[in-house]
Amino acid sequence: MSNIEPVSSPFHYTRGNVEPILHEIVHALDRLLEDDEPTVIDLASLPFGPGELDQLEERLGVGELTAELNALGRSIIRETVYPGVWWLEHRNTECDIVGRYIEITRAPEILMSQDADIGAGRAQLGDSLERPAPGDNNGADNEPRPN
Amino acid sequence: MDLLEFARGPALQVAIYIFIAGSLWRVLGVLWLQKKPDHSAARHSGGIGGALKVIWSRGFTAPAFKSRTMYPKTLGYALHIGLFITVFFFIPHIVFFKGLFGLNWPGLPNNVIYFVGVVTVAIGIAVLIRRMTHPVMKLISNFDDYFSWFVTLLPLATGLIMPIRFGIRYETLLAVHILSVALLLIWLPFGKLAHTYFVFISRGTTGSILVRRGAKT
Amino acid sequence: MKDIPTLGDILQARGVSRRGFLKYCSATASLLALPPAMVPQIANALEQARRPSVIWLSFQECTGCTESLTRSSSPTLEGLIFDTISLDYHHTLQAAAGEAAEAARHAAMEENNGNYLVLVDGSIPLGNPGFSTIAGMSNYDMLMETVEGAAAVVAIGSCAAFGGIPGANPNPTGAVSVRDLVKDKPVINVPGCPPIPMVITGVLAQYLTFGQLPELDRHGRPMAFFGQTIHDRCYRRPFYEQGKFAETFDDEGARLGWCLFKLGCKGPITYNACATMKWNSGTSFPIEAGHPCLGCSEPGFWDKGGFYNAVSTGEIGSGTALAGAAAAGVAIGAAAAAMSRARQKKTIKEG
Amino acid sequence: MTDHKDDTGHHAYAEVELDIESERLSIKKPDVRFDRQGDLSDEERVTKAMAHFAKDFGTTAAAYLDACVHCGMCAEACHYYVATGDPQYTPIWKLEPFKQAYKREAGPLAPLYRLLGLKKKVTIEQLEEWQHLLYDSCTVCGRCSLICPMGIDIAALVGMARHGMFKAGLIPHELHAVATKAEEDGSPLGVTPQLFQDRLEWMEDEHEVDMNIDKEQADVLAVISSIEIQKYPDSMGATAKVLNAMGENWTFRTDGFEATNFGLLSGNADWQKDISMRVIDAAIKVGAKTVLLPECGHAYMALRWMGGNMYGKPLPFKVLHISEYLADALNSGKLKVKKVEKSVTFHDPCQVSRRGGATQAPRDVLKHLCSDYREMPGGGDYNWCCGGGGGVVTIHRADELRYKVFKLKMEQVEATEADTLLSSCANCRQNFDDCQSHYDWKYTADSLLELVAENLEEANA
Repeated sequence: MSNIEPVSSPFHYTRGNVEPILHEIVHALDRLLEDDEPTVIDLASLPFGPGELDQLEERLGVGELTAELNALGRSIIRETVYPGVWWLEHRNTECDIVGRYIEITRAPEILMSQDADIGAGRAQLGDSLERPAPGDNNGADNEPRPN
Repeated sequence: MDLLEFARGPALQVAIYIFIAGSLWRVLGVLWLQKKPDHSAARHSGGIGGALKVIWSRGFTAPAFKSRTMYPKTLGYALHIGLFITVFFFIPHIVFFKGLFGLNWPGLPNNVIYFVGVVTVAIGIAVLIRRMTHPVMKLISNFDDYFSWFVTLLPLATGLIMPIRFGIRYETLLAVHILSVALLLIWLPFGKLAHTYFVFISRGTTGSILVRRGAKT
Repeated sequence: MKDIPTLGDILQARGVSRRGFLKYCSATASLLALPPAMVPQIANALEQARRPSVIWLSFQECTGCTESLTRSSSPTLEGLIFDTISLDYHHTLQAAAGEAAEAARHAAMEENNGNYLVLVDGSIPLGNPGFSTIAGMSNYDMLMETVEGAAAVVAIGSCAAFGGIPGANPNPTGAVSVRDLVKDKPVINVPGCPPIPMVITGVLAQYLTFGQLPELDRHGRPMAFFGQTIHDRCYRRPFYEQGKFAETFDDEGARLGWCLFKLGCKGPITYNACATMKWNSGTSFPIEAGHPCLGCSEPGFWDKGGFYNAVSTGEIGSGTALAGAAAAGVAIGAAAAAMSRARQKKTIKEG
Repeated sequence: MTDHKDDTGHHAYAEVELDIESERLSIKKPDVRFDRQGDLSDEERVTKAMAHFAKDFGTTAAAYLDACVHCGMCAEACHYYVATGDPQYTPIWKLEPFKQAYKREAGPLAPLYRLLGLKKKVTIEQLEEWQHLLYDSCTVCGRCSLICPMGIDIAALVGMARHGMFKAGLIPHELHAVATKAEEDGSPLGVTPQLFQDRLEWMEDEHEVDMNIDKEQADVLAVISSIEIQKYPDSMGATAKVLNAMGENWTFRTDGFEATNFGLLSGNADWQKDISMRVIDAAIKVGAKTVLLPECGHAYMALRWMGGNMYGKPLPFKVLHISEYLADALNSGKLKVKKVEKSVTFHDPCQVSRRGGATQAPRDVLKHLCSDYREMPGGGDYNWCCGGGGGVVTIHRADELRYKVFKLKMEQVEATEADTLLSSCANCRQNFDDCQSHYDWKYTADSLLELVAENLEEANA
């Protein structure tokens, strides 16, 4: 068993899904520029061979903007080196991946503050203004708190 | 038991039994008929050597006949070669034969097989058209000819549908394909497809008689 | 029913933001293989959804299906139990035991009469009621009693769906599937040995989301997860088309990750989502690990010849039968020849 | 068949009038044709046909009949189909009733066919219709046997099928008449032993050669065909010249001279045997080591390849066609010839060359005899038949068809642009003569033997 050697990724034999997805992204960028139409590619719906997803991620690279979302687990929303092409990775509270997407859009919807949250936040901020001045309570109460 | 299990289990088995029994029946029913000795003085030794000579040589067209038989001969050869390639060089088939006989040999890429298969079907259609339109063929053809054509082309057609699918499930298509092969096996000993072996018996008979005479074979 | 909170209420109560909810919805869309464009609709539906009461019955089984379920990441088992469903009865997971447990089952059945879901793992022995009992009750009786007031039944795993390993030849317990017994309720089969965890939760999520039964294939499996073969979605498919096959488990082809068709892969005739959803939180699936698909989500998978026999192989039959066929052929051939010779003699004489 | 004379109805031909003046020898064109012989009922005819078909249903015929794939290729080899384009002349189609009878009566699947009624009984109408196909339009030349991808010897099957046809009394009028004469008188063309002797003596004078008539003992028994005796008597002189030049101890016997075998051509196996036995008995009587066959195609088939089977055991002598004898003599240097100065082409008699295996012999002879030998395109083993073999030349109603197919032969000969056309078959030659006069054609088929005899180098004698 000692002479088992690691084998380099065999997938240079097949192009797999990396190239087709990159082509798809180019077309999606065209649609975004011409018709203002965003595209979402759900990577879970595509069959990937070992290492292919990493290859894809590597090819797209890391761009100017990376955002981290903390809601029901951590999420990464990252613009790739190609502006308008976003890499989204959602994890659950156990840190398991629950979804991977490539979004071709000016800004992913999930980055936008949602009306419901804005309303709730506004109400909270309003509440806090109606309350006695700070200093009467301990600092923890001053933190914005979701209802 | 689903259709696929039926196809590759009992259906195939029964087909193979019928094929074996029918083939022996047909061949022995011929070989065990009366034989008359030949008392003429041989010019050459005929026998097995003569039989083998004609079994081999009749695979080629004599120059004298080439111009008049070019089209049907080309079709005939192409059909047989096409069938040979698709039957024996498609890898799932090789796996099938390996399962039956334990022999293994290299195959061809699927796309090559699909291409050859489509060409073979086209040739099969050309063969049928010739049979239905050429005055000689029309006159001498009977049910056996048409049914044998159908039974031969059916596995090819059902096999070629498999990569296309037409929304039908793979296992259903595979089952239908295997059933079509079973039909071929069952029919083979009872119709003209028995030329699979009678070609050797007939050519061999002529070879042993005519080579003995030193006559042209 | 009116006191059952909607999923929206629950999440809100747990302080989940709208963003978190949207993330949950896109994960659900992904799980159900629905296009991302449907996320708003899913969000809408999920907000209104009320979690159903679920009774999980375990019969002749190995608990592998439950084990699988506990590996679900979207939603997690906890998320599932606390948010998505109300799991009112499950041998392995419930805290209650003995009569209390049975009482919980009866209570759930009464409270949610006509609306609860019954999940079953394991096959039901018909051979002898004593082969498998729970609280002194035979599996058959418990199943029939429980499904009486159910909205639908979900058969989890190949045993419940098709009889599975207990039902394999020679089937000593007379094991049958849920569908063999439950005729008057919708039965959804979620086969697999075990099923992909996300497929189990996915089926529940779909029921929760849309409140209706999914589209099923001819084996009662949800099309969303069992609509395509492993072969069709396999990343090794190009090797199949090129004619590159691993011949053994340790040859060059195996190392290079070539197609496992020749090694008995049942991918072409197996309908499941392994190739895309994968296992262990999306890490890989058997073919990716270098082993052919066993076809565990197909009816009778245990009895379909050897796991390492290629799909295209057939059965030639026994040597005895072949010899018998040959002998019959020789006999008929001899008889035909003899008959012809006799007939010849007769005709010659008559002529 | 001991009662053949009864069921062949030879009484109908008591007054057969031979025509030995025209280009081709047969009986005079009958005013009323009798193509049904004897007074058998239809049912009896079918029974007879089946019985005599059945005699031939052995492994050989079975292997052939079970192998046919209906590819139609044989049509392309048949001069009748090629010349007319009429599909009924497809060789395997000519065997349809024979094949049908085989499949129903004797094939391995026959019990199944009878049980399920899949192959019908052969009918009298079929047999009558097929008379034209089995006799008028088949010279048994065997070209089709060479094209068949399954290697079926179709010509051999036609020979078998004729057996049943004869016994059913369903053969062409003329063929029946001459065959009957051959059986009863010893010659199809009325050559009696006395006539034969007269002719020999005439040639003895004409060619100043010793004819060795009726020697008691001889190493070589020379036989001759009635066609030559009546139409080409010079070949008798040529035979004598060559044998004398070779210093052979040889003879012509008036009790066993007829080389032709109309039993074979007409399909009467019993007569075929009777006719062959006359020569075999004569050869044995004189203690011949060799029987020398004349320039006659089917004589070679009849004695060389079928003689032993008629005799029931191997013949106690060698059988040689005259061209084989000449080739041996010239190749060994025992016989020397002067070279002729004209270009020559050679028409192979099917039964000697293609079917008999002696294709090389005439070419060896011609190598010594002429310096400008021209092979016909597709000549030799794949040669077009002259169209007169297999008894066809005797059948008047087949004349038009025979002339039509002869055109193929004409093209083949003309393509050589040779001065002289030779053959080594008297039957081919008479057909050439007849067609020559029909088409007013420039070529006459001359005798290879006679040309050799004319050019013998005397010094060697």
